Amino acid sequence: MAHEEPINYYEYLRPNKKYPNVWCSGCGIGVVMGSLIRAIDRIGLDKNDVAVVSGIGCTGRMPVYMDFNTMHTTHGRALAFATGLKISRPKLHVIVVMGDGDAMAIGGNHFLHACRRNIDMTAIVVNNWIYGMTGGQYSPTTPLNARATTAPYGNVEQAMPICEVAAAAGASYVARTTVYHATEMDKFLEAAIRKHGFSVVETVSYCHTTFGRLNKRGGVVDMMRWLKDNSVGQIAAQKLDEEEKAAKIVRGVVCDVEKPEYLDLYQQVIDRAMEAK
Amino acid sequence: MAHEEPINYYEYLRPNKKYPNVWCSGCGIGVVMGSLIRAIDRIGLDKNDVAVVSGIGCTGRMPVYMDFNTMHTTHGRALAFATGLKISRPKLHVIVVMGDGDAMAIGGNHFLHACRRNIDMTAIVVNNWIYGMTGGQYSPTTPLNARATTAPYGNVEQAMPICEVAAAAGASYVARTTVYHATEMDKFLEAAIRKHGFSVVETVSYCHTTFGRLNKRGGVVDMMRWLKDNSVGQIAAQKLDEEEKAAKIVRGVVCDVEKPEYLDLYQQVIDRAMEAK
Amino acid sequence: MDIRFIQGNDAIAWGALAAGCRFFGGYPITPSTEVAELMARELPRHGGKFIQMEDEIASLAAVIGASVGGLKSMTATSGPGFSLMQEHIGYAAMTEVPCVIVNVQRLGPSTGQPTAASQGDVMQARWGTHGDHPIIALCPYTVKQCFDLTVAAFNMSEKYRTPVILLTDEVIGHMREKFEMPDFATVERVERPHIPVPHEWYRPYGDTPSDVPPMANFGDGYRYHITGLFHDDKGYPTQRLDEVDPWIDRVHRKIERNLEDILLWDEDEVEDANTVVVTYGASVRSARHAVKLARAHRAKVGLIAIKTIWPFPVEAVERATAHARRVVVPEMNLGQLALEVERVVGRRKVTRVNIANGEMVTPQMILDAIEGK
Amino acid sequence: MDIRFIQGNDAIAWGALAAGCRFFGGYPITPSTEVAELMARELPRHGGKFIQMEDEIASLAAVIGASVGGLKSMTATSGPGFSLMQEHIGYAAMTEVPCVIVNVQRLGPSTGQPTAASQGDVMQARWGTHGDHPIIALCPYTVKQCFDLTVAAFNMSEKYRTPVILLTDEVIGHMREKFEMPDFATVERVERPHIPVPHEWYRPYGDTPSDVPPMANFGDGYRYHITGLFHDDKGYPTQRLDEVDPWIDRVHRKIERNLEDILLWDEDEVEDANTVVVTYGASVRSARHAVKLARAHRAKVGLIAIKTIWPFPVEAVERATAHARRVVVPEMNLGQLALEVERVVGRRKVTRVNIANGEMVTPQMILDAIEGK
Amino acid sequence: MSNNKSIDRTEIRLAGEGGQGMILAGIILGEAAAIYDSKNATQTQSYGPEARGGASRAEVVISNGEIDHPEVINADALVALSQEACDKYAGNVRRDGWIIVDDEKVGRVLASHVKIVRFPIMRMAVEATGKAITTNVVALGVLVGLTNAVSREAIEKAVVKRAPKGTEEMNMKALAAGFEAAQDYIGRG
Amino acid sequence: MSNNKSIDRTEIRLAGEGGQGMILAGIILGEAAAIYDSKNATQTQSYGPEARGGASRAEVVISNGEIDHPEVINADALVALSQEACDKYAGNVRRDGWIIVDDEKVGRVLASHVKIVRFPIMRMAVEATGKAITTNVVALGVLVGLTNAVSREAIEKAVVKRAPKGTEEMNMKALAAGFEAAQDYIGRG
Amino acid sequence: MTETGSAENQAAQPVAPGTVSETPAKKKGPRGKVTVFGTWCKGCGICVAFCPTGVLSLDENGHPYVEFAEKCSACHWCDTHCPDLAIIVEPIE
Amino acid sequence: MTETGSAENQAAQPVAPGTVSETPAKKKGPRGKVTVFGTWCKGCGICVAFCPTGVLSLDENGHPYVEFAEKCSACHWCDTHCPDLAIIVEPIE
Ligand SMILES: Cc1ncc(C[n+]2csc(CCOP(=O)(O)OP(=O)(O)O)c2C)c(N)n1
Ligand SMILES: Cc1ncc(C[n+]2csc(CCOP(=O)(O)OP(=O)(O)O)c2C)c(N)n1
Ligand code: SF4
Ligand code: SF4
Ligand code: SF4
Ligand code: SF4
Repeated sequence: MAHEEPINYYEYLRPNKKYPNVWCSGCGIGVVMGSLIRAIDRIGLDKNDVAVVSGIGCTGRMPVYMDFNTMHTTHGRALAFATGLKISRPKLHVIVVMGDGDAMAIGGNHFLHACRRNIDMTAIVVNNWIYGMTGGQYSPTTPLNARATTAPYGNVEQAMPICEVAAAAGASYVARTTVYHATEMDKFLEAAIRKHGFSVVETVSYCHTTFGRLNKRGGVVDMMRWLKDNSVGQIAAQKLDEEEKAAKIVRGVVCDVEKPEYLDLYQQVIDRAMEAK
Repeated sequence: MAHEEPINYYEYLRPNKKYPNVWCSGCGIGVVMGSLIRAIDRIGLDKNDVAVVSGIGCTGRMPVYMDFNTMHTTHGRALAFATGLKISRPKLHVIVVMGDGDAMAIGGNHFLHACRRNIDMTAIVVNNWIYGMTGGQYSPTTPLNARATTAPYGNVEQAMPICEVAAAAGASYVARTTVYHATEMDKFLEAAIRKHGFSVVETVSYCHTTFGRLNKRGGVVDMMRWLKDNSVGQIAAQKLDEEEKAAKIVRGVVCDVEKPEYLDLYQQVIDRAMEAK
Repeated sequence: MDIRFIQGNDAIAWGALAAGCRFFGGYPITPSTEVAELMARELPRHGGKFIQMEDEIASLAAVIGASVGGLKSMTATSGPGFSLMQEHIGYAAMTEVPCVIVNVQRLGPSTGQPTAASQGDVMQARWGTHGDHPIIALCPYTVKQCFDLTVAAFNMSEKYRTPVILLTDEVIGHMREKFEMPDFATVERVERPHIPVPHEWYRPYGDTPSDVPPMANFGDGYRYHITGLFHDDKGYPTQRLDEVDPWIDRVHRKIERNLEDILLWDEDEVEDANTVVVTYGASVRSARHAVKLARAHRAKVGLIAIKTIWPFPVEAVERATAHARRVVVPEMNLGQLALEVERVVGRRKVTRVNIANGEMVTPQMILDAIEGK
Repeated sequence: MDIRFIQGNDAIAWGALAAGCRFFGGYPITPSTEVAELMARELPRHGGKFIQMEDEIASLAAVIGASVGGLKSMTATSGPGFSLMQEHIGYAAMTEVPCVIVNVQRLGPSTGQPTAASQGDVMQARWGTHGDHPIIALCPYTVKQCFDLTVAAFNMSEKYRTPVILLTDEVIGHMREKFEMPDFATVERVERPHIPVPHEWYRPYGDTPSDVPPMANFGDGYRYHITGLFHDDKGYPTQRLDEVDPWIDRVHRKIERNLEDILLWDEDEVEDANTVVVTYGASVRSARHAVKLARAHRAKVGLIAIKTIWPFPVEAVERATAHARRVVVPEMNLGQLALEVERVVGRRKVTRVNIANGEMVTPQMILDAIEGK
Repeated sequence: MSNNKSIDRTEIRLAGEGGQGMILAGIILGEAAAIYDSKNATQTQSYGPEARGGASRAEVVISNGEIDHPEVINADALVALSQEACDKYAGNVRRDGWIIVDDEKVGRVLASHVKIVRFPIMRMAVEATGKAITTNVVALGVLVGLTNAVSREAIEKAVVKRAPKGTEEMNMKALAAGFEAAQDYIGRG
Repeated sequence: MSNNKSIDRTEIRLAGEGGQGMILAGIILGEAAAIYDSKNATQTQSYGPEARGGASRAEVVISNGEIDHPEVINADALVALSQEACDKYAGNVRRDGWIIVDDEKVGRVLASHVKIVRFPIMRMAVEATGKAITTNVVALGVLVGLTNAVSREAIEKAVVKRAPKGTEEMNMKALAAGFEAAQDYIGRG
Repeated sequence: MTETGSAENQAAQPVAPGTVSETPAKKKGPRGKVTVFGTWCKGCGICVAFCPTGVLSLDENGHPYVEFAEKCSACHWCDTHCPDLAIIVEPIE
Repeated sequence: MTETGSAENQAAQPVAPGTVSETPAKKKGPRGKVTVFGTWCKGCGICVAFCPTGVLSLDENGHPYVEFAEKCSACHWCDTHCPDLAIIVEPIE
């Protein structure tokens, strides 16, 4: 999908921040940042009305570059901070970016409860199957048998299906794509931010510096190509048998439902309280 | 289902512990304890090979009465303690009992990861829709609009579907029943303990002292009856439309699959490590 | 006159409302639950919001987030929950986000005895999180002080952009006393200052003459960055020593130079005292009873009732005990604030009076210590 | 002779293996990660098991659980993770389950500076969890000590049924030194004692002459109860003062009566010293350098290098500084152990030397303090 | 020495089992003193594991001056509605103090030098109001009637204020029953 | 005074950017001294945000005696492979110490009273082995060749031991190239 | 919950079975013998409310007793549901 | 990650566009004008590897430059995927 007019990224980047960004050359996290900026630009949000909150990890470094209200919190807890922020300032569009470790290891519970409460925010999980920032330990999404510095003989833990858990826990909108599919990502992020309710976008990425090196997956270009070759859309996925499907990243919208949003419901509390006064 | 010969509960109860138990008269937690004892008795486990681990809450008081290896841990973390215990002593049958707050509020993350790792343990969640021990605050399973001391105008948070989340996160066996259906519970608990993998049994109970009082649900007998009248088996549930179904507790086995168990997989690590030595 | 007979926990909640608290994020735990329950009922009536989070870690996170969004925010907990909040107390100190954390102390360690009283978290309130950081902790000993010090906690928190801990205990939290509810309009409140510069000029962590840069709320047009990493005056991460050192200096200085405003304590008859009792919280009650009895027997005994326990009022204690031969420190723990007192007045002068089983120190125990028994 | 050039973190892992550690549960965090990584590689080769848990809370929980199951167990972390472990440190103390917690200190507060060194968690190691509890914390200043004190940590942990904290710092953790790997068979290990009574007679928290009741492992036929509530000698919850008080007394006594075994420190030339430097961890390195230089200039300077920082070696410090006019306490923080030193030797004698920006104290800073500059 | 009467204070302990309303009785007594008698009062309590619990106890201290130590040091009066409560606290009543027990619940009273008063308090409640839950209010009537810890007017106001809507009258009946019994006792004395 | 030579120590700082292998070079140097020369050595390091990072630095202290302070106080030699590293540390080299820079990376050297040695170190590595990753080993060759901080035998053994299997020869070539350049320089001097 | 002090002093083995059903020898008689342990039973009443054949009744103190022993069909509803393990049904051969 | 000290000193606005494609006026010419910002680009090479028409190449230092400007179809693959926002495609009318 071609852009109407080229987006001026610099309008969304902090003029007084040091550049280039902190990530390893070619890291997919930057692709997600670009996509997020495009999605916000397309919706046309006022920068003052956008808050980007992150946890700790390579992904967690994303907000600092963007000229919004930005908060780099603690490892795993971004959604809990964001929940307070959103409740306190409902007019803010709160977007939370997290790594897979951040969101699903230490942060798994806040993730569950944000989904359940269905509060109007968007969570972006950059899933690179490993802890990048700390140098390549296995994460809850590391594939079985993959190597990591703490899995020198191959990982024996099952991978967490981020989107499926989000949907089960009650998120309103859940979608998955990869950094190779950046325009699809633009679309999903736009839909997620527009969604009135809690939305989750899993953006499958890669960490060539740790996962790539430890698993002999080659460099940036190889890993990008792997994402292209090993992911399928939902329609294509339907044609695969279970085993084939399990080997692929299935891209697409996992769920998109209408349900009451937390702050809307809380308004009832306020109304009842005022009555009871 | 009638018993062949009456089970001798006292064989499984601690002879030097104070009695009667700590729970309010008629509390459903005691029903679950009885069922657990029957299940263990039926399987015929050696008491020395059984460990019962709990968190904090009224439910958390269960292990102390039972003559096994018992551990009353911290609020929400029982599964994490149990994981270490199981790995350290694989021959132990580790059974973890938790309240809904314990398991799904503060303990939600450990629950997720125990399911994902598929470690051979059994989790029993006594879901009474509220925090009993601390006097009736809302929990992640409190129904929408129900009253709690911290929801004086009615609860506005969506309830967490315990079994569905467990299944999505990767548990091998997941089932739900109620304390009214004690013999069904015996069966599910037996199957869960026998399962080689992580199993979850949600036992829907009631807390007449807090939830019952705050929501004018009557006493023990009324709440017991409510469970009878408002739950359906899975076959009956299929005949209901979505709305009707949503209003019912659907009892039955939510999932029962075969997948590699954590400690079995870890054996591969040991094998590879020995090779690499 | 609105006279009530209420417990300390309720007075804390009312004090918070009076101070302008409009967000409460918490997780229930005995013996602090009443604070949350009253807030759940009253906040929506006062235009505020209450949420029960999934645990205490999330509770303090939400409180910090809500404060960043512009609402004065609070949580309340007890021992186990307070331990879980430690990481975020450090985050609030690092990011200089105002918030109030109530700890109604119960008997520890661990689950301990949930319904029993204690003063076992005094040192934890100062040192519970990793790394050096400034903190303020206030400790009421009456129901009225529960109200007043909660207001003070919010005000100091805003004035100095720092987390403030209201460290009370099960005795005070559940004790009912006569309390005159003030008209909230008469309660002095510190509000977040207006930011006098446009967005481009705003420095969230700037080096201002007061050492407390004004805080902007998210959504008000000052798009800035908040991080728990060491940061420069714009809030961006830095490893430069010439940016790290000034930050460390400033955040400690902002407290130290305002000790006169921050330190609160009461003195009873210390002028001529050769024995001074130094204590805080519920133990003040026992101590004052003992001191009155001793004075009735013409013993020259004085009392310092510390209300700001952190920072510790070094000078006040030093001054009041300068002529004392004996300093008695009763606590419902095995000796925590006594360590500070010993440091200040010298170990040899101090007689500790401790109980750590959930009961109050009795006046008799203190009397015995005063009399050197 | 197996001579290696390894970093402190590696020596900790090897020390653990040598001490018989067979379970590691952890969550990665800079600058402690190498401990976990080495354990992940070596444990399965040594018949042990490694697991990466979902967070630090779960890590220490798993470690305690594994210890209850009979494996010597350890975790390793740094500031933020250490803050999260506080609740369970208290649980281990309350339930008297042996375990070792490594904290490789980095610069805080909060996320701070993950790769920078610090000694900012010294007070937290003592007071980070709620309620009064006994604790042992050891602090190495060489790579060899990383090994030896890890062994000591495990041994003390088993001997006294208590969590032991190995409190090191980024400098020592990442510093490489020459290290002679001992034959593990020669390493002294304390094993869990055999239980001399049958199940019915076993009292997991009994009042034994040693004050340390023997611990049974789950699965060995001693079916007992473990709880974080106050408990009687059978492990059952109790609120009876006649059961609570003895427990509190015993768990503190079991440490206090064994100070001779627990307290470790080194002394350099304190006999004639009129100035004594008291320090620990990485700062010992700077201090010893400074002391040698000062001695070369004929200054009468001594050094106490504390290895057991908690319990604090009060008597050793008292004795060594009895004749000193000045006591210099260098630390990579804003003054933490200095508080204890001040309490022991008197505030006026103490000169603090502090740096809290991630750098080491320099020998020059200490020299200046020695010389009263 | 610690409860030395150089300090003006009246100390009352109400003890029983959870569900008997002893804590609420303590609050009502405190409110009577603090709000309606314009004195000072403190009320403290102790109860079982986290939420509710069996043995429960309320302590009320009343004074014209400031109240420092808020707990009972040496009770002026003890109301004990269970044997356990009586056993535990009877020894802590001052010389010439009162021990009021439900004599259908409490057998032995291990105390001397005190005034021991036995009434079938729960039965009186059931007789007066038909409801056992008014036991605590009957006990308050007996207590105040005997000790004058607060004025009758004050305790009446306090009971009415705390009574759930519609139960005011019933509660006043219970209180009156207590007072009557007390007056009988004094008359007898 | 603090680096006073009353204490025997040789202090070497290796600084550059992440990926140039300066930390590994420090470890190899330390191993050479500690294991193969049987001296004492310490190696410390500093690097960027959590995992890896840009500016990276290793410090090695070598001594016949005990080494207390493990960091460089006043370097005997600095190897700087980036301008930033050179700017930051050049001022901290002792009188008559060495500053060794890659002269294709480093322009100005802000230091006096020191011996400044410029070689195209990375280019030498590529020329000697075809691989830029051996730059750090070339640098070690130059450093040891000039300063004799450790024996040649020791550094050779240490390099071989750390070299990934199959690259031993390549690394020895790189080391030799460094030594040669150093000898040339000394010859020239 | 009722962790009463008095309860603390009781032994685990339930003492003094309150009420035991007689075991008449009628052919069309009871299939089970129901025993209620008085010291453990808290009188919640669910056994009484849900016994399908109405064997149990509550006495004036709110405690269950076996009123119609002969009706017991040994369905075990009561002893699988008693939260206090205070009731036991033994089959009658 | 490469949070280098030197990078810290650079301004946010990317300076000195390294290589700009010429915009020839051929009718069947390029649809987009590609600009690579030299100071932001880290040379990861994905733009070069995945450009469907092969507009970009790597120079000897491993940095991309526009070799065949006329081939640009303005598909925007490169600028939607550059992790450093270091490349921009402007449509040519
Ligand atoms: C409480 C706490 N524990 C651990 C860490 C260390 N830590 C920092 S980032 C990280 C994980 C990074 O992985 P992920 O979240 O997947 O993000 P990525 O770096 O891969 O983007 C960890 C464990 C921390 N900062 N805080
Ligand atoms: C860290 C911590 N937070 C809070 C508490 C207080 N607490 C004790 S039990 C409980 C919840 C009980 O509810 P649930 O888990 O549903 O169990 P139930 O009592 O209903 O069986 C809470 C919040 C605690 N003990 N520890
Ligand atoms: S370490 Fe991995 S996740 Fe982090 S910036 Fe580098 S490539 Fe990206
Ligand atoms: S409070 Fe509720 S959950 Fe707890 S024992 Fe009573 S009825 Fe059961
Ligand atoms: S169910 Fe059990 S506790 Fe309840 S009344 Fe029957 S015997 Fe008693
Ligand atoms: S994708 Fe971006 S960073 Fe990578 S080579 Fe192309 S312009 Fe440079």
